[in-house]
This record gives sequence, C-alpha cells and structure tokens, in this order.
Amino acid sequence: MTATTQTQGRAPSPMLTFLKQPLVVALILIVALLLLGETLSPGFASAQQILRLLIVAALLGIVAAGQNLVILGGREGIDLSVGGVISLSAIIAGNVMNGADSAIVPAVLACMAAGAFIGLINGMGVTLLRIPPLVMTLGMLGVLQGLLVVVRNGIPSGFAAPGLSRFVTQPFLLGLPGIIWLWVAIGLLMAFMLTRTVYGHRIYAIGSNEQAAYMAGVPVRAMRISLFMLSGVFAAITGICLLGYSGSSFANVGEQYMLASIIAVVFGGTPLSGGKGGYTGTMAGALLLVILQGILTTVHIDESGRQMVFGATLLLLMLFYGRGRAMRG
Amino acid sequence: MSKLIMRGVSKAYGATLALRRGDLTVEAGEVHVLIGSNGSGKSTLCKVLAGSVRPDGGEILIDGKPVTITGPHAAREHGIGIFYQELSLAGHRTVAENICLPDMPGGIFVDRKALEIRAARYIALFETVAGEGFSAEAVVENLRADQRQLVEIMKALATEAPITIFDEPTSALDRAQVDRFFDILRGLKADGRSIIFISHRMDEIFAIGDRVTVIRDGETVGTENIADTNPAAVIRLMVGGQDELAAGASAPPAAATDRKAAVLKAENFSGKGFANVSFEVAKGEILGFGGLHGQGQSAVLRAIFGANLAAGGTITLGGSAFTPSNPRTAIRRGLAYVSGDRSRDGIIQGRPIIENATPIHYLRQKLQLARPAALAARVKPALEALHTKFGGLSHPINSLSGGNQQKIVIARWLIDRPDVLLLDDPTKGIDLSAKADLFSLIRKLAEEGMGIVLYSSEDAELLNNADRILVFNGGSVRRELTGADRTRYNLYQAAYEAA
Amino acid sequence: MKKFAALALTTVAALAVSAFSTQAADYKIGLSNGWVGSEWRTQMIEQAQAAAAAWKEKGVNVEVVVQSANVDVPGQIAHVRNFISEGVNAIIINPNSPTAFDPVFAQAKEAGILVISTDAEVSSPDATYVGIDQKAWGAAGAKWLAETLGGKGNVVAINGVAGHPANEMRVAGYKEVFGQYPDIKIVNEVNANWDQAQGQQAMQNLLATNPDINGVWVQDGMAAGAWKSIIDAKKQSSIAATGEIRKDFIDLWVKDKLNSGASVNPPGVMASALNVAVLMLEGKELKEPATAGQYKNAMYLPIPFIDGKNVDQVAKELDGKPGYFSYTSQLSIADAEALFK
Amino acid sequence: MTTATISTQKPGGGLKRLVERYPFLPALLIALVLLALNGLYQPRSISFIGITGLVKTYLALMMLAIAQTYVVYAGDIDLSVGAIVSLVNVVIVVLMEKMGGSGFSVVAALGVGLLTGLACGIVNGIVVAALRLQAIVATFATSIFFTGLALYVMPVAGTPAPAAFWRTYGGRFFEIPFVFYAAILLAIVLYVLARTRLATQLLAVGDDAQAAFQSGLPVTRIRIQGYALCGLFAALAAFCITGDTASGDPLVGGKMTLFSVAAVVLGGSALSGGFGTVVGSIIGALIIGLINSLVFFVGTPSEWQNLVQGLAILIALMAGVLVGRRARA
Repeated sequence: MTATTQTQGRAPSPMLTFLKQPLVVALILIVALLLLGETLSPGFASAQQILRLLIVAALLGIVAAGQNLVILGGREGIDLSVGGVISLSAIIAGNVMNGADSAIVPAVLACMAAGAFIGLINGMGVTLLRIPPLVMTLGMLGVLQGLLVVVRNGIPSGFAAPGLSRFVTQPFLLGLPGIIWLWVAIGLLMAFMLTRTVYGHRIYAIGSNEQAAYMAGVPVRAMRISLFMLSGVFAAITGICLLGYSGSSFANVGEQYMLASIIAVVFGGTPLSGGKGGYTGTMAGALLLVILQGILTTVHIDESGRQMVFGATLLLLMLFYGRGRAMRG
Repeated sequence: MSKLIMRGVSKAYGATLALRRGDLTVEAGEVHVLIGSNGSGKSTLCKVLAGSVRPDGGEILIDGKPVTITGPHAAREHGIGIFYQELSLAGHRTVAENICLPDMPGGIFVDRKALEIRAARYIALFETVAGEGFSAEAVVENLRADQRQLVEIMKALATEAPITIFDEPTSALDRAQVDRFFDILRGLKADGRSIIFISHRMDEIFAIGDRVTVIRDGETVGTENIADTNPAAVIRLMVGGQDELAAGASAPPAAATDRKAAVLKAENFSGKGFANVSFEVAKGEILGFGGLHGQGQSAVLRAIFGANLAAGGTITLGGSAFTPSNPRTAIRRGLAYVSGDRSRDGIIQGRPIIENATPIHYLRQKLQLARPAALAARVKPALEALHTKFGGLSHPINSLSGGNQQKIVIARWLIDRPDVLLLDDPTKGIDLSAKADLFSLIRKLAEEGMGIVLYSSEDAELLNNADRILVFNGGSVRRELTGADRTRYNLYQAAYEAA
Repeated sequence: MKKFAALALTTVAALAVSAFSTQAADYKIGLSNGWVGSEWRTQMIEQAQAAAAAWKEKGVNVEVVVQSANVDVPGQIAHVRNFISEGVNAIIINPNSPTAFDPVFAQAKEAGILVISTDAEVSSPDATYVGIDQKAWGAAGAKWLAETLGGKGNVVAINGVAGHPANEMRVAGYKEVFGQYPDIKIVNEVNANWDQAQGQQAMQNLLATNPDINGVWVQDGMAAGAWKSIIDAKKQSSIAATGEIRKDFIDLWVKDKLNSGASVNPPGVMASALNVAVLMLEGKELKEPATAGQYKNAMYLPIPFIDGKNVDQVAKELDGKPGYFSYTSQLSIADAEALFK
Repeated sequence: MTTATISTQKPGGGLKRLVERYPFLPALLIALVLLALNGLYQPRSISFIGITGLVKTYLALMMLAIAQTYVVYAGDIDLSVGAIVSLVNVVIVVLMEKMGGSGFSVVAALGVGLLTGLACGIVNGIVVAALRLQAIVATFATSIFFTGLALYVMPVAGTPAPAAFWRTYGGRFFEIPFVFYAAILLAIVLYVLARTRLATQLLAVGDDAQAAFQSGLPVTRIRIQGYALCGLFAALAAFCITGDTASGDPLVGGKMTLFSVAAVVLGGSALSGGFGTVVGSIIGALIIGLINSLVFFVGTPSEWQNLVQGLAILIALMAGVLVGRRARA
C-alpha cells in the first residue's frame, strides 16, 4: 500500500512541472498565437509586425510593472487609477515639452512626480485610512477623470518632442526602438529588484504575510505606499511613451490600460492575492494580450463576434494559469 | 463491531508524504485519544475523515460498511462531526448562527425560531463558564479567544454526530471550561457516541481518554488502553527509538545569576490587558511568565516589542530608556520576539527558507542587496544550531513541518544576536523533539549573556526552564517564584487566586 | 464619523462658493453633455456659452446652465430631470443614446420646455435635432476617398464604438457610397473606440496583414493615429486616408502634404442649436419645419469639407489656436434668423 | 438579555449599537443630508415629482447595486453586471418588437430577460466558483463576451420598446407612480431574501470560505447561487432601464458596473465579504445620484463638475469604509 502510494504519488514529472510554469505557459501561448495569427492573416508574424506589436506590448508592459508591484504587495492590492495617471501624464508631458527636445527631461520629471504624488495619496488612503485598494483607486480614478477635464480646459495641448517620438517608434539600437530597450531594462531591473534586493524580498514578505513582516521589522506602511508610488511612476512613464507613440496627447488615452494591465499581470502568473509571482511573466502576459488583440483586429469579422471571441479566449487562457486553491486538498 | 475503522489511509502533498499508513479503530461509547508529534499525520488523518482532505489510498468503514467521503458535506451525512483546531467560524455571524451553520433549520428560509432553540440548547451547556458577553446574539468576532473556541465546540456538538472529532479543543480554555467540557464528553460517551480526541496535554489525555492511538512519521504505531499505560510509555511510543528527545529534557535551571546587570527593566508598565507590571531581566537569566492562559503575559511581551500599544509605565533597555512604538525600533534596540502563532506572526508563507530567515539580518545590518551566497553563510550556522531539518535554503518554508518552520523563525533572530529575547509561548503546537532542541538552545543563549523572557502555556516547560517565574493573574503579576518555590503547587495557587 | 460629516459639509461649502450669481434672464437654457472624453466636447460647450453671451448685444439675456460629466444613459436622463427641476426654458442635449430619452423628453415637453438635441439624433417626437447629418458626413469622406482612388482599390475602415448610433450612421454612409463603386473592396472594418492610440494600433495591424491597402476610411481623432501608423510604415505616398479637423492634424497634413480629406463635424453645432433655440423661444417659426432624417425631426446643418484644395486656408484660419482646437463653424445669429420666417 | 450583555461588554453608547444593528445608518444619514442640500439649492428637486424622477432614474442602479451586493456578500465581485444589463435590455426589446408589442409579448419577453440574466449569472458563478478563476479578471472577460452577445442581438442602439411597457413604468396608478409600487415590491422581496438560508450562507462564505467549507457548507454551489441571484437582479435593473429609456441599447449598462461597486461600498458593505446589507447598497446608489445632481444645483462650472463629483464620491466612499469598520470594530 505504502509503496503504491509513493509510486503513484502525485509528484508530477519534471517536464510537466516545467510546462506548468506561468512564464513557460505564456511563451508557448505567444508562439501558438503568432502561428495562428500568421495562418489567419498572412503577414501577421512578420518581423516588422512583431516589432510593432512589441512596442504596443511595451506600453502595456511598463504600466503593468507598477500594477504587478502593487498586486505582489498583497492585502488585495490593485491599482485601478493607472488609466487616469497615464492620461494625466500624457497631457502634462505634451504641454511641458510641446514639441521641443530640450524639454523632454523636465517633462519626464514632471510626469513622474505627478504619478508618484497620486500613488502617494492612493498609498496613504490604503495604509493610513485602511481603505481597500479597489475602493481607493476606483475613487481616485473618478477624481483623475475630473481633473483631466479641468487640466485640459484652458491650457494649450502639446506635441511630443521629435526625440520622444523617435524613441518610441524608430529603431535605436540593433534595429529596436528605444522603448523596447527601456522595457528590457525595466524587466531586468524588476527581476533584480525582486530577487536580489532587500526591498524585493520585503515586497514578497508583506504580500504573503503582512503581520509576520511587520513583526520582523519590515516597515509595512512605507513599503505599501512606495509600491503605489512606483505604480504611479510606471503609469506616468507609460503616459509619456504613449505621447511619443501617438505624437500628441488626447483625453482618456489611458482608459484602456486599467483592466488590461491587471490581465497582463494575471497572465504572467501573479495571482491577485499577492505574495507570489514576478515581472518576467507579466512581460510575457502583456505580449500575449497585445498579440491576441492584434489577431482579432486583423480578422475580418463583426465587432460582436470579435468581442465574444476575445472574452471567451481570455477565459480560456486564464484556465492555463494558477487557479484558486481548491477547497479540498 | 467497531463504530469506525480506518485502514491504511495515505495522503501526499506534492512530494511530501503527510500520511503513510493511518490506522484507527474507534468503538461506540469511547473517547479515543489520537496522539503524535507535529507533522506525524494525525491532523491529516482527521481531515480525511472529516472530508476536507481527499486521501490517496486506504479504506474507511463505518458500522462495518465501507464508505467514500467525498467532502465535508458527505462526512456529515455519514455521521461525522469535527471541531477544527484552527476554528471554522464565520466572524460576522452570531453565536447562534455559527452553531447551526452546518445544518441550518428550515428550507429555503431559515427557521429563526428553531435555530434559536437549537443554539440555546448548546449554549446552556456552557452557560456557567462561558464568561461575560457570551450570548446567542453576540457576534463571534467580538468574542474572546476562549469564547470562540467554545462556539466551535458547540458547533461540533450541535452536529449530534455519532462520531465527533475534537482536534485540540482546549488550547484556549481555562480550567473551569475544560472541566465542563470533559463532563459533557463523558455524557456523550454514556450515550454511546464515539469521540476522537487530539491533544498535546498529557494530563488531559489521561483525564478523559479511554484508549490512545499513537501516530509517528505518518504511521500508526500502536493503540493502548489508557488504564494500562502511563505518560512515559506513551511518550516512548511517540518518539520511537530516539530516547534523547524525551519531553522537558533540558538542563535544570542554573543557580543565581548576576542580578546587577539588568538588560530589560519594566516599571509600572500598563496597556491593554495588563496593568502596573514591573520586573527586571538580568543578563544570562531566563525569566518565566506563568499563570493561566491570557492573563496578560502575551500582551506585556507584545507591548514591549511595540506590536501592541502601551498606555503607561517605563521600559529600560540596557540602561537607557526605551519607548516601544513598533517592532522595527524594538529590533534596532536589540529586542527579539518569537510568537507561538507562527502562521500569523512568524512565517512568510510560500517564500524560500532563506527569505524567512533573513529579515532581521537585513534590518540590523541595514542591507539593501540580498546576496544569496553571503546570506547562506550566515543562515546555515543558525539553522544548524537548532538542528533544523530542511532540503535546501531555496525551498519554500511550507515544505517543512510545523516544528521546523518555527525553528526557521527563531533562527532569524540568532544571526545578529539580540540582547533580550522575548518568547511568547514559542512551543505552541510544535512537537517534543523540536521543543527539546529549542530549550537547550535557549539555555545556551542565556549562558552566553542574553536576557530571556519566556512565557509558556505549559507549566512543565516553565518549571523546567525558567530561573524565576512571575505568575500573572488578571493582567498583573501576582507572585514571583524563585529557587525552591518554583513548584507546580505554588504556580497553580497563584494562578487560581481570585484576581 | 463626525469627521466625515464635517468633510462632506466642507465639500458642499466649496461647491457653494462656486455658485453662480443669479441674474434676471430672459431665457434659461440647459446644456447637457454626457461625455467629457474629448476636447471636441469641451470646445462645443465653450462655443455654446459664447453664443449665449452674444445674444446680449441683441438685448436678449440668455443664461446657460451646464451639466457636463461622464455619465451613462440614466445619468444623462438625470441631467434632463435636473433641468426640469431647475425650470429652464430650453434644453440642448448632446445625447448618449438616440432612443433612451423619449419618455423624459415627453416630460420636459409637458413642463413646457423646448428640447433640442445636437450632434446625435434622437427619436423623440418631442425634440428637434439641429446638427449635421452623420450619415452624409460619413458619405462625404467616402466619396472623397472613392474619387481620390479613381473608383478602385482596397479600402479598410476604422470605426468608433460599435453599436454607438453616430458611428453606425457614419458606417451606413460610407457603405452606401462604396457600394456604388464596384471596384472598391472593403477588406476589413475594425472598431477602435474613437481612441487615437487604438486607431494607431489598429492601423498598424491592418498594414501588416494587408500590404495592398490603397485607402483608409477613418473617423475623428483616430485619423491622426491611423496616419501616424501610415507614416511610420512610410506608406503616406501610396495610401489615401480620411483625416480629421484638429489643428494638430491639419498642421501635419500641410507639412507632410498628406493625401487626405476630412468631413467637418464642427463643435459649433451646439452653438448653432442654441441660436435656433433662442429664436424658437422668441416664438419665431421655421421657414421649413424640421422634418428631415429617420426620425422626421431633424434640421441639418451644412457639412464643410476639407481636402487638398482648401487645407492651406483652413490651416491659416486655425493659426494661433491650441493644438486640440477643432476647425469649426456655426450658425451666426443672423444665419439662424435667416432660417426663420 | 442579550443586548444588555453586549452593551456592558463594549462601551460606546446607543449610537454605536444602533450602527452595529443597522450598518446602513451612516449612509442613510449622508443621503438625507444630500437630499436636504439638494432641496436647499433647488427646492423643486425634492418635490413629489422631483423625488419620483430620482427614484425612476436610479431604480436601475439600485437594482444593480443589490445584484452586486449578493456576490460581495460572499467576498466575490462581478464586473460584468453592466454588460448583463445591456444584454437583457436588448434581448427583451428585440423580443417585444418581434412578438408585436402586446401585453403578452411584454410578459414573455420579461420572462426570457430574467432567464438571460440568470444564465449570465450562472456562467459567472461557474467560471469563478467552479473553475476557480479570479473574480475580477474572470468577470471582466465574461463582460466582454456578454457585450459581444448584446451587439450581436442588436448591432445598433435604437429599437424602441413598446409603449405598453414604458408607459406602465412611467405611469401612475391611483395617483401613485408605478415606480413606488415597484419599490415597495422590491422592499418585500429583499425582506424575504434576507431571511433565506442562502443569504446567511453567502455571508458565512464571505467571512471565511475555508471555514464554511469545513463546516460542511457546499461553498461552490453557494457562490454560484450568489452569482445567479446577481444575474437575476441585473435583469431587473435592465427592466428598469428599459422602462426609463423605452429602447434598446447594446452599450447602455457598461458604465454602471463600477458605479454598482461604488454603491455597495457607500452602503457600508465590506468588499472582502461577510458583512453588509442590501439596504445600504440601495442608499449608496441614491447617494451617487444625489451627489451628481447637487453638483449641478449649486452651480459648479461645467469643467469642474466631474472633478467635484469624483472628489465627493471618493470622500463618501472613504466615509462608507471607515464608518462601516468603526461599527464592526
């Protein structure tokens, strides 16, 4: 009996374990989707097109980095205000630089400061007043949407500086635009931060057991506030890049990133419960989502069909990832 | 014919074999004790029976008929009720609703009347000992820990199941509550019901049990009649061949220590749950906090550490004043605190062992980078000092048994030695061998000059290990026991004195 | 809790400070805008407010009260109900739905309030539509595109929000036109939700998978995005695409000599509607009753068109305006008066 | 006897006890203050007609807030409620039109509408509870699917609902508006629902799902039932919206989702589950409506309206959370 139990024990084969890694799942799905896209619409998987998809994925991936951190930090961490921050940042950046390369640096600094400030308010609401993040950031989203209207009213809207547009859309190094390199750099930085720094370990600690982290001297509140601030900063960077991508700023540009950034994180294998996961997967998750949307755009079907396929595919893909704990072991 | 027979039950979690061969036979009308060290598999065996864990193999017979238990609901239908060690209460619901939760009276609509009548029946059983604020309408979240445990007991009783499992039901109860509970159990026994009773307290086991089944390393190693055995024999069965791991095997307390070099001093220290507590801990001394559970011992320790708010009084650390504000500042000042509730206060679930062992090191060394090689060199000796068993530093902490998890939590404090170690019932729910390892280490640390405060809910641990014992009652110190005064009798007397 | 009651009161007090000073008005007109996601809407409100102020010279005091916020259909119905409570003489609405306001407009009419919708038609018989014909707007762009392409080629369309009535009318407009050109093939139609960046992404995907695109029919702000993708792909010489009317884009158009044409939906429509409303309130009668459109209650305004011929002039007119400023036109008071008996 | 014991145990006075017993009291207070302010700035807004209009307009959001409350009870969330409203709206309008708009067709269409809502709810329940996908992202995915379905049923907004239907909804019987009968009926239904076994079980699951499971509750089934109930109430919300708008619109409910979440929080329910009242959610929906109209009645300049609304709702949300917690602490 004992022997049989051990041999038929549920220890899965190493191969299967490898295949169940969120990152591996995402990469396999990416390749599969690219092949599918190429079959449905020839030219979809061309080098140029993949490059352009990468740019779009980078925009999503950068905001998802902040979302990822907030979610990793646990306590139902989530940031619904990123869409508002992106829009605000795109507007601020456009106005500050207004087509001048010389103003890129002040514009970037201004946007990051604004993003950090909004993150600070979110973080303080969540930690000091203990408002659930979903509620706090949802409320903040409403405030930012109102703020956008006020800010846009009576100020001249601006252009992206040519340097910024080149950075986002034109090849910079080894044929890849600067934004891809920025994304890669953020990816490396995040990986380093999460695995090799005390700050990273503390993120996992508060995400996995806040009370234990507190008892071990982790400054839980400051940590959590800093995560929301980072989320604001990453959203601000996406806003700036989005300005470079589209050339000029316009209202509500960030709206579509609110839930997309969360889905990218989930597709990357970070559950919304926090304390588990990482950013490498999220990068793959962002790419996966962008490719899926790209395929649906190129296929000639009714919008109703597109949405049904999109919704159903999202659900299907979620099944590949870590699902909630079964009640019964 | 036996009421319940479990044969060859096994269960693996991933690569960890939690239960290898669980056998258990329970008769009608008996209290059957299940005992084993932590991680021996006894809780898993109970969970299989209660339907919350799916077994990998083995068979279960109830009244001689083989049954398959597909879930807690099915277990209930097979006549199995359970008291959960970690409680299974709905915090925002009332006591009455919780008692009836598994089987709400009524159809689509709840029959409030029937619910109240049924709940009242079980509440009445404990009426005299439940304490202030306990009523059918009280919201469970507002109750004290012992009262919540009583609700869980009532909930288990309300299932009226022919077989009822009690998994450490008495850990938070006071003496009077335990006595009442045992009376009820005897009543059930007389009605022919079968009780499976799990406890770490030898005195309780011998007070209530009829037979005892011992589980070791996931295997049932024997069943004895309580009347035919004694504690020492049971312990021998539990630990198997490893004699050196017997309970309370630490050295007898050291003699007088240098009282002049006080490392920690509290004067008129007050806060939530305690008032006017004054004491001194000298370098090299182990100061014991004793008394009944929940008399302020833990609250004092947490307040010194800054985890709970203090209201008044002064704390002096190493000769200079210290105002506790949060654990962070306490750690910086050389305080260490180990909680018995490791899943709440200690372990960082799902994370590698190394990350669980290093947070204090990060803080005290003001580290920003986490270099694995450098950290491993610090962590390994600390883990070895506690005889910690682990696969690799990068394995998740959840892969270890409870005792070894607690050792990791303790080890995190030993990489950079604190001046004062506050132990808040550190052995709660860990097995005997881990306890022995822990106490021998504590004595060694004291000999090396650390000041140690030990609160334990197990009197034997205190008596065996503390140099002095402060007996708490009603939130303040009732008596100090030193030298030859440290007897069980004195301890009980001070503890049960009317507060 | 007290603290929060106090906080709430402070907010309210802050609101009160911004309260307008009431003045004796001949007419009080409510403007309702249910979406603030674009500069076009802001400009629409501003032009309408300016138009109201212009009536002063004529000796007519027109007071406007505005409700402009992101709301859903019920939220905008609440706008109308608030206006009824406020006791306005007329309501001008840029509606979030064509049909949803029938019951509430009936109530407004009962209360003696004149209801005019603008920018999007409504089915209510109790309201009048003053604005452009969205279908003709879509058709104008398509006609330009078809003629520019010489009547043949592969065309893609990038549309706004699927199911949105204005979008669907525009789609019907271009479909009708392209239907008349058998050699024009619509190879794909996608929705980019009137979002510039989504328009750009959609165009990118379409260019990658349909290398033989000759023309693009695209609306509003998405046109700037689509053109960005076309330029990034260096196909601006081989592709003709519809454009838009914001100064940013017009400047780019002139500078890069784009092959583009844009139907103008002027943000001045609400101002035009306001001028019509005031005249109606004065008791004047239209020369030709408003009976156009599918709901037989529309009065269509002319749709200016920008193409290579007049784009330089348009650019000159927009000189000095902010980048988000849309090329506009509106019925002046005199223009409006000419429509009445 | 019981109340006496509690009060001696926890000092804090009658108000606190009252709030513990009726957690929606603070929300009610806020709503009354807002109502008074509305009346102060625009007396006609609290006239009989004004109040009728308010109820008529926000009955749909109240229904949707109720729908959301039942899933929030169990600690779940449903971001697809708005899409369900849209779907049911177009389904019933199309059916009524197809069947000729007679009284019978209206009743039959409403029946199908309820079934549609129920089906959507069950799909959500299966996806979240049985397949164990994370509620936020999974219901977002189903919302895209439901929207696609709504677009398929009615590609463009506009089909009018038969007069028999909306004239009833907007009409009066014995001089009392229909919506008040609906509100009274709703109150009875809610009173009855609060006494069901399901309501208690949902709350118990929301308190601690693992504990509820170990207590022998069929947790998965209960959560699915919660979602099903949510779907039913979303269908009722669609009926209200169809009554008030007299037409079909495949996008009509989209923006209501986040408002429904806000209303639940405003009403003092905990998003983490286990605690809350439907009455609170109804009041929460009213608060949103009252804030929106107050911002107008005090004469806020148009460009500031969104911001002021956003701020006011954020503050009210925070108040809802804080007061709710104080009441339970």
